[in-house]
Amino acid sequence: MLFLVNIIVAGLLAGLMYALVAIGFVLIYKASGVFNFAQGAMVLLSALTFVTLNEHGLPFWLCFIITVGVLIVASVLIEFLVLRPLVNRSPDTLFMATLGLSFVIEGLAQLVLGTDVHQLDLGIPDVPLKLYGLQVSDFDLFTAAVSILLVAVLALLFGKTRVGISLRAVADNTLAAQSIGIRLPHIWRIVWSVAGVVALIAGLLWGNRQGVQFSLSLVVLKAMPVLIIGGFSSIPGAIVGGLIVGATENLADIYIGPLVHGAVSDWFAYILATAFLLIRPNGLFGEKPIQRV
Amino acid sequence: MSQHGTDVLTLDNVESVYGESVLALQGVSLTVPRGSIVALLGANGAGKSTTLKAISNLLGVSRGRVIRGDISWAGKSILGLDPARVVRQGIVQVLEGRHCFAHLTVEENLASGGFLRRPGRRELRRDADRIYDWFPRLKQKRHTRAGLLSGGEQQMVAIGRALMAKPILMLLDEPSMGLAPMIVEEIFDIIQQLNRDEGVTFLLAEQNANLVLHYADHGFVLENGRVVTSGAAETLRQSQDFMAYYFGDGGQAAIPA
Amino acid sequence: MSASKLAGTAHLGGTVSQAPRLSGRRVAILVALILIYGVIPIVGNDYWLNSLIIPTIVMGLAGLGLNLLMGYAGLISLGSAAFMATGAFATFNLLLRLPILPLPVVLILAGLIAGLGGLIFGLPSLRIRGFYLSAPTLAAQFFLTWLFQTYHWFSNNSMSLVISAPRLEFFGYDLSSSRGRYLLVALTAGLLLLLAFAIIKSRIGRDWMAIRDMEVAASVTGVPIARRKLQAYVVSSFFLGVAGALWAFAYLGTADSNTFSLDKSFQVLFIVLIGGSASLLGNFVGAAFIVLTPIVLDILVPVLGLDTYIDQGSIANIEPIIFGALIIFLLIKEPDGLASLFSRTIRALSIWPLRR
Amino acid sequence: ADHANEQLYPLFSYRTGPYAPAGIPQWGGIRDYFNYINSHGGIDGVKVLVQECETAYTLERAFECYERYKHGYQGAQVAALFDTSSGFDATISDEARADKLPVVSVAGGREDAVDGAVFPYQFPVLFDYWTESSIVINYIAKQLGGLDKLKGQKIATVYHDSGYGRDTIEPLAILAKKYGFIDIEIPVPDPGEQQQAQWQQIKQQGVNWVFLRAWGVMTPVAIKTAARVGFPSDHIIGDIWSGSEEDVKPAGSAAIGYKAVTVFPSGSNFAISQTLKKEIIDPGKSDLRDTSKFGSVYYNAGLVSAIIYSEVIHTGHEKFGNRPLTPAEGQWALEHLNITPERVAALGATGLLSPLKLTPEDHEGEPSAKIQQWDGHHWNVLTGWLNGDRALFHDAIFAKAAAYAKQKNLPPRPTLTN
Amino acid sequence: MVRDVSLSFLGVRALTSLSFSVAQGEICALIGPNGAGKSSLLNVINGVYRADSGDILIDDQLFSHPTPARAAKIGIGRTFQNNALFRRMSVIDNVLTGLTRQGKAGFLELAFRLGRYSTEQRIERAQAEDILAFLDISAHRDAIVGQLPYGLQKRVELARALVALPKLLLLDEPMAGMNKNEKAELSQFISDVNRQLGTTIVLIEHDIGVVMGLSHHVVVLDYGRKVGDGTPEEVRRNPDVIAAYLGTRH
Ligand SMILES: Nc1ncnc2c1ncn2[C@@H]1O[C@H](COP(=O)(O)OP(=O)(O)OP(=O)(O)O)[C@@H](O)[C@H]1O
Ligand SMILES: Nc1ncnc2c1ncn2[C@@H]1O[C@H](COP(=O)(O)OP(=O)(O)OP(=O)(O)O)[C@@H](O)[C@H]1O
Ligand SMILES: [Mg+2]
Ligand SMILES: [Mg+2]
Repeated sequence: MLFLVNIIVAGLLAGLMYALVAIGFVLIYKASGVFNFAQGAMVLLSALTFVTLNEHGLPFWLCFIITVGVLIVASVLIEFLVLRPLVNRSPDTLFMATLGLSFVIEGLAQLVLGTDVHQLDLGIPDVPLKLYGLQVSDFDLFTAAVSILLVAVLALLFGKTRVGISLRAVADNTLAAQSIGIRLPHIWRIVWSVAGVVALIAGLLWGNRQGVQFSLSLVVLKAMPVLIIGGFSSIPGAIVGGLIVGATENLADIYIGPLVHGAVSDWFAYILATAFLLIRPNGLFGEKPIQRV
Repeated sequence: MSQHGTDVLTLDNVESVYGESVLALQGVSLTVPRGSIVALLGANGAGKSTTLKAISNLLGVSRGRVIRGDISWAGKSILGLDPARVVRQGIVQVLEGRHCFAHLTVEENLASGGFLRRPGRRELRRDADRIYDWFPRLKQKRHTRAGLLSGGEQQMVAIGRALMAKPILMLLDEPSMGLAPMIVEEIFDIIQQLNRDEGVTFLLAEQNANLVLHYADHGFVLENGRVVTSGAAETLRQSQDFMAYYFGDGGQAAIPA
Repeated sequence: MSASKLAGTAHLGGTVSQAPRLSGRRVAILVALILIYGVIPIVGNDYWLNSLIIPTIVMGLAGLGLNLLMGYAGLISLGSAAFMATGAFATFNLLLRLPILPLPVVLILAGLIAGLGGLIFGLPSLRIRGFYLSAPTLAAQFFLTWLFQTYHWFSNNSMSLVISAPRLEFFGYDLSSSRGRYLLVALTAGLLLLLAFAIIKSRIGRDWMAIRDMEVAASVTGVPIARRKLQAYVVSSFFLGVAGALWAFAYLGTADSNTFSLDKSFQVLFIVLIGGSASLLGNFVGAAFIVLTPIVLDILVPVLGLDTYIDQGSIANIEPIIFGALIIFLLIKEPDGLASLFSRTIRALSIWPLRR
Repeated sequence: ADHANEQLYPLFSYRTGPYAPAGIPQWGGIRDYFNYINSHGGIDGVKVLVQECETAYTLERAFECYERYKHGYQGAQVAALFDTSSGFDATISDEARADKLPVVSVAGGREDAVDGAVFPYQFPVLFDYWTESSIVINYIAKQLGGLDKLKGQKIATVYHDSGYGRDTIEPLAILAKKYGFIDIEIPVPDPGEQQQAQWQQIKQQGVNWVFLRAWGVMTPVAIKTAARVGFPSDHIIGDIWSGSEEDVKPAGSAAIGYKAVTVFPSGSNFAISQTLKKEIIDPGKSDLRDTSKFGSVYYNAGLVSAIIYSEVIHTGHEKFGNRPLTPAEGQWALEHLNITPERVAALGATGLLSPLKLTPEDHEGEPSAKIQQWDGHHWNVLTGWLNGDRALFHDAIFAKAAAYAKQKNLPPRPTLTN
Repeated sequence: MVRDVSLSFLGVRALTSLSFSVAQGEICALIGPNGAGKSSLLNVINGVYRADSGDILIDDQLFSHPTPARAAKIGIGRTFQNNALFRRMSVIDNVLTGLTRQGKAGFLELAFRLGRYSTEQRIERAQAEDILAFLDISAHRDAIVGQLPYGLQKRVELARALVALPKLLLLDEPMAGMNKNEKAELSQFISDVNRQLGTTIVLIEHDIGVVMGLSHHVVVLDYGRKVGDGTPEEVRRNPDVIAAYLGTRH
């Protein structure tokens, strides 16, 4: 019984880690209706920058600030070189552009910062506290707190505020948004920068777990089903989706895996996500598309 | 006509293309004096919408662009200016065909129109109330998402949203489309009122020639991307030939009575 | 279907149907046919055929498969490679277990089996729309490749789970030389291209595009939505399945489920978007871009003598940067994909001799 | 044909992507060694031309590289192709057979290819995963105090869920049957960034030892997760691809005490390493951008490949004369390769390279490996060269080769005279 | 034809117990202020919306569980207020899509150009060309609809609805964005269709002049209820209608 509880708890905690990556996607989706494939590359870029600076002996906070600076510069460049020339193009095209972007970012990150594997130690103990036999560590609690804080802050920032409304307006109808003077470049720079910071946070926490290396950019694949279940446009949805995916995936690996001679978590989350969509075609919290005739 | 100083908006021999091949405007020149109401007339495909979008620089969306000529506003060229910049200069367009933010509520739609001026909460509310006064129908629907509204209601939202920006020059593309006669009247009353009381300038593309010439000071008639006739509204209205040729049998009977 | 029929109906990309045109186009097509089936097999050497031309054609065919689904019917798929894998594994097992079947029959059957897979994973599309469709298609991607990897029956219990081409012959004619494989690939692609033309020019293609452009209006107009969507999945997966079989056996010679990983699905997607969505020949142009760009970049470096200035590691990382930047550049400059660039060029060329 | 007097070594590298950290030091080792050899006039006077071809660890690009270099490069011939990913040698098997080009995979090829009669052109030299299983089990037995102590022990294999990872399922089943330990198989899906469930299961089942067959990011995550659930790191024995510096460093202090099998022991105290340090590294002629990688597991893996190629060429020279070898001559040389302990010593590679003797029938040589342990900064070798119980698997492996020959309808190879 | 239909969205009533009938072969105009429920009513009739209660009768037969597909099958054609064209397709392809449900040829026949393919293809083309000529848009046959001016798009949409010769044609503001001349032309055309083909037409239009000239029968909605029903003349004099819709000035 305790074992089962532990598996579920571990899954939930893992799910929060997925959610951290997923939130970055949600932000950009909300602002442009685009699935940003480059988010994984952003996670890699930010963690690599941070670690490299840290290895040069800079203090933690300074590394953080400089990395955020780098991400903001990157956002400005992306807006100027990629998004602006592609304004008003179909989401497919933009999705494609983000794929191209991910090549560029990954290449650049490796070119400048190297392909080495780095250790990243945030100094938070990752040893279980053994609370009532539960396998929960300080690090887990920290992750959970960060995720919840992040969701709260972002929900406030992008909720009913001016930025929030402008953001959704842009995603809804760029032409109309332009016609009333919303500055698309401005909005995009803000959103990409915030998404960059989210990527940094995700990168640090994941990097602490698995080391900072290229594979960080692959966590995207884990974020996909989370996003789908939560709904592409909902920040709280990312958290709920993360929890669902994390918990069920672990259970599936342990209880279904042995029946089929293999690890099932590769595909399990996607089948689950499909099942969810059959019931709620726009995810748990996603916005319904509106099309009146 | 082009007396210096009073001119606010001038288009000088503007040519524009879509997708590098369709020549939609072939040298359009026109002038919109400050404080006037100017009508842009013409059959389907004449280039009315293209002209308006060229001014607000929203052609890029449909892969069109201005290839020749100049557009200036208060003496300065606004050609190729970022659309948001154009709006900042006080030029706001209501697009043809009800472009609302479908997922935003009516209230949010209206609010978004006002953002540009960075008003306080209070002011925003007051401005919104003014719109609700003009279009009571919207007040009932203020928390409904705009995408679910009826066609006419959406048109009201689009116009209301543009009004929230308190433009100096308003470009209206077929404002009466899909609106009930009563509301059409209301809209033209608003236009007249804003023009008279606040000096707002209007450039209207409109199919209902009789109606618009009733309110306008001046009219330009487009055909195949060229200005073929222009003149004082009154003169155009009197010209039976012109009315009959472009807009059917013409005459006063066109306004339902 | 004869070549002359193709000449009458073919057009390059775009959705505009054009009336039969000046004979310049027919001449162009004839020249292309001679080139593809006559000249290339004779002059192409092993390297060109094996590593450049064959993969380009096969990936073009895969792009074609996805384009029918995505470009025409507007249904997004990130799982194309799964159906390619299905085709490859089906071909392998059919050839192995039913030795009496001739190769063309096997390829068709394998395509149909992939089509069946498409049908199953396409069912959710009746309820799910837009980018959310990535869920079932990714499920297909991960589930099917997992299936082929986990159950060793699919790879006939081979070590390392690799399947390899059992026999490539066509009525006694051995196709395993690079020339033979080229002809197999080029012929298959040619026939399937004709089929695709016929489909998209018919009511089916129109209905697909109608669904893509506006589903509600399509249903009001009387388009049988569910049936057409599923047909799109089946047809698309059929093409992908055949492409997968060719990829495995006419190109690589062997395959395992890693050959058809998510990366391959993305490549196919690239091809569609770079080549031009809703364009048939564009897929082959897109495939050429995807297949050749990395190689060209790799070959160019020593040719330009860059390797004396930059170390190998940097070169390896500069390549994806250039590749990514090229993609973005193309998206900005050629919104309709390379196909439109291509057809413009062709048009320019075909009127050029008449001009003077 | 301006390189006609040189011997080609086509290097199918991957310097970008998730596996680049494992690749780059290897390419450094290879290039540095040939650089050193060439600066001394080459192998018996024949210089080695290294041509690099980036594969990004994808099959298609490796395949294109193969096509590009199989007939040599500007006159330089290739005597044997050293492949750099285990997927590739399976893919290229038929092609290489048709092209009569020998393909060498150092410590990572398909087991059944040891049968030279069925696979004349494939050389999975030095090591295989079946033997590895046996070495690991033997080592555990030694820790316990004898093979008989294995009975009832719970030994879990945590493996990367792929063809590579599953390779040990069969031999472990055979071993478990023989020694009576309980064989628990736990798959981890690629890439393996999340293993909490698997390790909790291990803890819950009271597993005594873990054999970790990971790849890439899966290794550090496994080590860290083991520490989280409180599984002792010195009871985990990693596979040869889970035993490099890159694998343990990200795991930080959790990795102290962790052990791994190695065919390429790390260190820079081997005689050859010292020479290289003096002649290549210190003068700044190394291919390594980061020379701290010198002497790492992967760097030494590169060295081992380069040394073997040089010895193949050298062997060929003895029969065919001191000139570049053709693929056919390369095959002959491979099948007659004999790197004796004395020769290893002469090469300055004692302790780095185990002696290697190949024959037309046996394309692997006696597989052997060492066990090493991580102390937080370095790998320390705990044992000498260990040999597994190869005889135990002989029949099973050769039966596989025979089955392959049957499926492919391969004619039996004419008996080799020599 | 419409009996006791009610419709609500999240508690907001769009239609309240609405009943009226349209005789076979007549042109019935629906008018009313914006948001009165006119478009919603059309949506209920052809199954885009599901009514909360009430029935639709077609030819005195209960049209149960309407869905867009079934509506299309029994011969209800429709145009939309916000153009609902297939924007990336050519004009002719849009119109041909209107014929899609007529086709009998199966998938294989179409894919391999066998059997009924060529006859059907020929007939379809001819029908589509006829309708294009009829509506005077033949010149734009191969243009991409999304690039046409608004007014022409409306005509294409009408052509698509008409090409299959529906029994009942629902037109939602077909003349919005046209000038007087064009409206007159289209009115003529609609009345021709009605007279020559006997098509029953329900039409939403805000131009009272057009409504007067064209329709046999006018139904007025306000807030989802019927506030007027009768001949054009009756309706126009109805004080409720004037207050709610036409405005006092007229
Ligand atoms: N996106 C586009 N791509 C190509 N051509 C276009 C596009 N939009 C408009 N055009 C062409 O430009 C010309 C002018 O169109 P415009 O929309 O300005 O006409 P309009 O006067 O506003 O007509 P309407 O009264 O129907 O709105 C037309 O010939 C039209 O075909
Ligand atoms: N899907 C929906 N969800 C919510 N409300 C809806 C929906 N469809 C229609 N409504 C509401 O029902 C009312 C009637 O809308 P409808 O579109 O039928 O009006 P209409 O009479 O066609 O008006 P107009 O003349 O402006 O087109 C509107 O207030 C609208 O907001
Ligand atoms: Mg217009
Ligand atoms: Mg309506």
